[in-house]
Amino acid sequence: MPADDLRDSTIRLMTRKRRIALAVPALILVYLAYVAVAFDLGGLAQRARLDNAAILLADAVSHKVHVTRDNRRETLQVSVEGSNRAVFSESQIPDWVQAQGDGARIDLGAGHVVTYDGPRVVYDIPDYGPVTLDTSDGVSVQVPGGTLPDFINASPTRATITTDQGRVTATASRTETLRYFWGWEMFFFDLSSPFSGMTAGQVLSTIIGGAPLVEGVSNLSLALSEFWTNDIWQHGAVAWAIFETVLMAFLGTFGAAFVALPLAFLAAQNFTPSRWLRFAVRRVFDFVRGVDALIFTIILSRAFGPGPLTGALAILLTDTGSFGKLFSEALENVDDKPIEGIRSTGANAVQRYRFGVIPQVLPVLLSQMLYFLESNTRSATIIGAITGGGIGLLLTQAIQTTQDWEKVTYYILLVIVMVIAMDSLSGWLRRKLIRGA
Amino acid sequence: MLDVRSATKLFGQKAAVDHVSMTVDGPAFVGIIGRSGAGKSTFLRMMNGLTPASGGQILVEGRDILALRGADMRAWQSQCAMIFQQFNLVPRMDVVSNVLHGILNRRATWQTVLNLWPRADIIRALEILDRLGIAEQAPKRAEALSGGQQQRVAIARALMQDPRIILADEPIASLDPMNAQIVMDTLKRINVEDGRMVIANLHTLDTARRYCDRVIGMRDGRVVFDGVPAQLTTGVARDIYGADADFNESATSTAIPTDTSADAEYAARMLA
Amino acid sequence: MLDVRSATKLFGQKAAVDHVSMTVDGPAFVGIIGRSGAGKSTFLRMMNGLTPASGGQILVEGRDILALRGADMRAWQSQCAMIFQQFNLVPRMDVVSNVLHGILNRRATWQTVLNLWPRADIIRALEILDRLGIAEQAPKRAEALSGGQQQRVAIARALMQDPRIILADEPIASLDPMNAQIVMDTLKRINVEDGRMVIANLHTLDTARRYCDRVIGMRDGRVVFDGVPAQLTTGVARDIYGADADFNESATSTAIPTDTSADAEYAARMLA
Amino acid sequence: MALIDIRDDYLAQTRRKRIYGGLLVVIFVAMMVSGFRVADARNAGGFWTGLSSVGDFPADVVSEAVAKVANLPGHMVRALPAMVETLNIAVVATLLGCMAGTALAMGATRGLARWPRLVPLMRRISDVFRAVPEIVIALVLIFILGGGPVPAVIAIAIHTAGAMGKLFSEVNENVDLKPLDGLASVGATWSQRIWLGVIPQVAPNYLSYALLRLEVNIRASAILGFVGAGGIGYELRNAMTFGQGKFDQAAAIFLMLFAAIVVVDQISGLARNRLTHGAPL
Amino acid sequence: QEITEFRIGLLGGENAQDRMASNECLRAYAEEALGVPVRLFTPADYNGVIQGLLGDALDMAWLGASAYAAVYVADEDKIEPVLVKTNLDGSYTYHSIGFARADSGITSLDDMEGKSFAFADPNSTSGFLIPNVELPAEGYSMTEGEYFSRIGFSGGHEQSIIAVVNGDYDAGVTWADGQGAWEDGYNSGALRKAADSGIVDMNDIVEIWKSSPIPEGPVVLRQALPDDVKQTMIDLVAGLHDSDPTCAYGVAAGETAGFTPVTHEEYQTIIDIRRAEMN
Ligand SMILES: Nc1ncnc2c1ncn2[C@@H]1O[C@H](COP(=O)(O)OP(=O)(O)OP(=O)(O)O)[C@@H](O)[C@H]1O
Ligand SMILES: Nc1ncnc2c1ncn2[C@@H]1O[C@H](COP(=O)(O)OP(=O)(O)OP(=O)(O)O)[C@@H](O)[C@H]1O
Ligand SMILES: [Mg+2]
Ligand SMILES: [Mg+2]
Repeated sequence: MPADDLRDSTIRLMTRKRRIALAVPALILVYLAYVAVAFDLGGLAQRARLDNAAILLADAVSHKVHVTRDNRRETLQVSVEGSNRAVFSESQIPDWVQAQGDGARIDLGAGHVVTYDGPRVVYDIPDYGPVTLDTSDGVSVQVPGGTLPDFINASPTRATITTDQGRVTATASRTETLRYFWGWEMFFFDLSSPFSGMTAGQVLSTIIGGAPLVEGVSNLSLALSEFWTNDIWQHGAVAWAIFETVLMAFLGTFGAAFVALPLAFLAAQNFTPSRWLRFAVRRVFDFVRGVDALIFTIILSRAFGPGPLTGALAILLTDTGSFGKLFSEALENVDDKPIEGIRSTGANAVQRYRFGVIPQVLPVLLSQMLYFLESNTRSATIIGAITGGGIGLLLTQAIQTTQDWEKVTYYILLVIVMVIAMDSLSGWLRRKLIRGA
Repeated sequence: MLDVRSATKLFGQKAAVDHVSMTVDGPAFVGIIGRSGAGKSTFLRMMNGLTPASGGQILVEGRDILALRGADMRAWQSQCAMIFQQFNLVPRMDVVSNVLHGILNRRATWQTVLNLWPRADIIRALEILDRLGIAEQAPKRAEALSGGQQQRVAIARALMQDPRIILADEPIASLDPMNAQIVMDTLKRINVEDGRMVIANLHTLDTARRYCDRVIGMRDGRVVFDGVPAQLTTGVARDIYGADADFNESATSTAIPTDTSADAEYAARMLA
Repeated sequence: MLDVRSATKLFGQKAAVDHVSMTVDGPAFVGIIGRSGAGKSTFLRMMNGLTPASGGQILVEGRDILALRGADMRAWQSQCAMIFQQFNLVPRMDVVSNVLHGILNRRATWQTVLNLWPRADIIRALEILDRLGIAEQAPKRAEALSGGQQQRVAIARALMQDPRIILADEPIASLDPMNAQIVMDTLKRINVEDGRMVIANLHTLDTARRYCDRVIGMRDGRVVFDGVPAQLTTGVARDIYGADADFNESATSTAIPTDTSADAEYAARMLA
Repeated sequence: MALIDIRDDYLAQTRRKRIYGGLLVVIFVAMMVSGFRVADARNAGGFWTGLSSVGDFPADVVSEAVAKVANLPGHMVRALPAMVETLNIAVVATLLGCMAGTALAMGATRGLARWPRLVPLMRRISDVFRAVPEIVIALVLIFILGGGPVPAVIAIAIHTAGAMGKLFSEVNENVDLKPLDGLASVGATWSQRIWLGVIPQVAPNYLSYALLRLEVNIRASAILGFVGAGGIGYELRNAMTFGQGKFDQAAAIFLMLFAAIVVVDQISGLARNRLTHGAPL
Repeated sequence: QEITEFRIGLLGGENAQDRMASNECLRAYAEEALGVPVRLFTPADYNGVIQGLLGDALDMAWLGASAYAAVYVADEDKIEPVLVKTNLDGSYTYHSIGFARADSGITSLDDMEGKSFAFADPNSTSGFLIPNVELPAEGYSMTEGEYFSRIGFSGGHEQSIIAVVNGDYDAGVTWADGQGAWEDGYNSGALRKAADSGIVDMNDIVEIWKSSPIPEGPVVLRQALPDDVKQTMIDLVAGLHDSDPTCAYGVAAGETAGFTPVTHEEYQTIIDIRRAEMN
């Protein structure tokens, strides 16, 4: 039997450990519970609009075509997503929309048919029967059973029928039918393009063997330029936006490195004997780091206006603080021996820094810069959303207007690809430069 | 040629080098011995100008080099090469560049900063490396070399300076016996063939006895012995090192034992 | 009790353990010897279930433990303790906790994860530590202990498992002779007093001779010797180790030399 | 090899290095200069004309704040709940993100993963989580969940999980596997092996990274406030955007936010120093 | 003096790409008329345009009345209002509209006691400045907790509509011309855009308040511009409706009868109100 006091002290130790082991998760749980109350999680569950999530998901992978009748002017228009810039011309109207007299017959598939007949709209729903909306005086609704089912939202001035196949909305001024389709519409070519409406195979064969669609321009370059200037997706503008974002990160990161390097010497103990100077420089670093690029963006947009330069300068200022701190730490860790070796040959100060210090710190600095390059690409996206530049602006505004979720999806994918690409690039450069330097 | 007059270095109250005086006429191989903290390194660093002196003079051909400042001091340093225990090379640069650093003082700053060395300089550096038997290593990075090779690069850098005096601060302290011998042989060859003065701090008596023309013993910053190796008896050594009767010379020896047959046998068995 | 039938482990094309068969009836102390790469560790790891087998059977009281999976395998592991050359303790945790890890399999996961050990378990762990003479170390972190002490903690963990079989993979290879002896004595005591089977990989012949009831020699994954220590002549050993006539047993010995006066003298001189 | 060959080789190598090095420098400088010029051209205001007025905005803010200095304490007190909310967002997001990051890291480290085949998948998940800017997740979630702190927490937590997943798995790669073998030999389950064998080894590093992340996340949560996710960023944006007339309020909020960042910076710096210099756990 | 380029700032309300696209024709016309490169900028919010004007980074913009006041308050000599958009009936006013969810049972501000209320942007005239003055005048205190339980900024007009429909806020304010039918979201304004795009079904929301008429924001030019440049741009924009109605529709973001001249005096009231808002 071990001595009693030894046993007791060990058991006490284990009890203490047990208490810690229980207390830490308990504390975390208590904190999380407090936050759940403070953030009103219960209320959130009620407020959450999962139907919005459904809209978002559906819209991200599909598009809708609007068939709109202006009830005052009595005109019919078929357009993608209701956009003025994607209106089907007479010859392009898809065959599920057929004009008949003062109206149209719209086939929504699966037996669902909507008929426009002057101010009257009839929606023939299989297994339910025809629903008639009359817009000649307010909006009146007639349904087979007499009682309104819950997929019809009606008031004296407006009615909406929502089914799995589409949606019909009628007011006194206009009637609109929506049909949903999978995929991103007109991603490659817009309606005004000569390639519009072709299948992938047709486009390919036109490019390879077809007669020139436009005199004097090869079909390939025509296809490329039509794609680039696509009115709906604006690939050219998006590419510029991505470029601007990367540019902000690039200029900001390396510009900051240039500014920070000399200042870092002033903050490093082994290069600056004056405590006060060091202290001052360090506090400056802390300050610019703490202010954050966001605030700088706002401050600088007064002087430089909106645009990528403002974003780049904001990143530059913040990172000067971060780099200053990191570089001065790297400088404080340099080995004095090579410096002394260089000094013993009669080298002057410039030469001592060049050969004694730079070769030692360069790999460290370079690797830090490249790390920042990647994370700044992400910051630049956010800054762009605030100063007005780059992919960040396009993305946030597309989200905030809550309409073009397919574009939002497109931009998000582009941002992810861009950040991952910058990450791989910086990783690759790090391996190349630092091994071979 | 070299005339040290009462050279002194104080660190605070403490005299690391305390009124050291000596004269060396020709290109001798001078060894300085003494226990740790005796002031050997400080004395060499004063001579090279790495540590400013507190007093005294060191006259080289009549000029007091302790009084030099700025560009003059750097010019002196370029004629007085220094070799360090830890080699003090630039580890990430290649061997030739490290050797070329010996003439930093004689080339324009902008030229050196951009690494634009004249072809003739590069060729001379390679010749020096060849003379020291490490020309093959020329394109490698210094950090990729073994300790002995690195020390030879450091010697090459010293030779590149074309110095009149070579100072060596425990040049073989971090080397194994094999490499230590190569490095000391090299230093001796330079001393004899080129007629350059070598002053080396040494931490083992037998090395001093074997290679030096003259040995100086230091203790607590003062010169306590100055003579030829033959005068360096065990009794004198005890005085220098402040050791008592237990003092056993072989404990400090780094010489390669002449009879290594036992080891070889063992190694062969292990490798079998 | 233990019946190994043609147990085999392939790594790629290479058979690390190659159709090994043997039977052990009672709680014997079995030593396995063989040179590096012979497959000793792999065999023990197969028995413990750390390395899945490629073929064959290992029957323990009629049950093929190589066929066990998941929870059954873990239940078997809890009855078959393993001791490692590098102790394999959790270095940042205290000794008692490390010993308690022996019964991880018998307590609920959430309980062990939250460190909620029943008082009775803690007392038993302390008793085991006391039996091995290291109760004082109980509250210390494992990493703060010497190698010999850590190995005894590992043995305590094994005893905590209350195993029928203890496997020990070169338990003394990283210990100095003094500690090696203590650890081997402990294992022997457990074998004799508690009647637990011990199978130990050993890398020195004299240890095997001194402690084992039975010695198994492995070479290239196969059993090339199986007998009592007395049968283990130098010739046999040469076969096992594949060594030629130069083979010198003492080169592998870790026994504590009886006459240590020469060393003591040397040490005294050094410390002076 | 004869000296002459070595010489030629070396000279050729030097030439090559000079050309490559020179080229690299020229390309880099050209990219910087042309990049700057493009950015300048695409900006509304020019760099050189704007340079002189860089101080205008801060001067406006400072002069108004100084003129109404008596208002500042009141503004600060009023913004205090928002400040607390921002801190809570950062702390909760760091907590949740680090937990998820730990799980990702355990699944993404070869030798530790429960399902070794999923290692590449786990890594890709970390990469994607890391790549999406918080603001994007937050805005999408605001659409679904409505404005407030929760979208911000989720957005920051997701990004943190990705970042920590990578950092933690780098820490895991250096873990000593011997204790794990030891635990496996007694029949421990995977979770017991990880919790008792890995976590004690990596905890100091994890904690140090988590503290560093907390600093970053406080800023991130302030930024998200700017786009409607609540907290101090929202207050700051409203005051700052209104401009002249509410600059005193903007200054007060900014000072408070800045002070909070500095304080957390200092505390976590101290804590990390203690961790890396091996205080016991 | 000469200008080397001309920069137009576009206010939010649509996503950046669409803003660029709808104003591209104006850019092309301006380039032709001025003979220098003309560029469009789309800052993320009102403040971006305000800062751009204050910092001389933008030469022209179409501001809200309150945003104009913000610039004027910061620097009286920076910009001048030149034109204003007129509605189809020739007026150039619009309204701030208070709205709530139909199923909430709220039909007027009297039902809003203890409920939450959303403004748009601090620089918005209809989304903040006017209701913030008129509601207290009608007896509904704008101090948080007195009448409304919570008062906040959603960030913009779209966000306000979404926030109310989502239930983040019980009611909000946004802008509309007040002409045409409620079920269409009026003829123009944020409600119309939201209804057209399907964000909201007008049956699901009700109007609970309408402000007195608010003057439409001015098209402003930088004062320091050369007179001939100013005149060219004024002529161009004023004549846009006649020369290219489609372009005018895009630039004006809806049906319009064109742009007519306006002077600073029209906005004096708004400026006074804004001054009163300052701490
Ligand atoms: N920079 C310094 N500041 C203060 N004291 C110093 C400094 N450099 C050396 N000293 C002191 O001066 C004395 C002489 O040191 P020095 O390095 O010259 O001795 P040494 O003979 O070279 O010894 P070692 O064999 O250890 O290199 C020592 O007491 C040392 O502590
Ligand atoms: N995980 C593995 N993957 C591939 N080969 C392995 C693995 N583990 C062991 N081996 C190989 O199997 C053979 C037997 O190894 P084992 O470790 O069992 O030998 P050992 O007798 O224990 O040797 P030692 O004395 O060095 O520990 C060796 O050739 C080894 O290289
Ligand atoms: Mg020394
Ligand atoms: Mg082994």
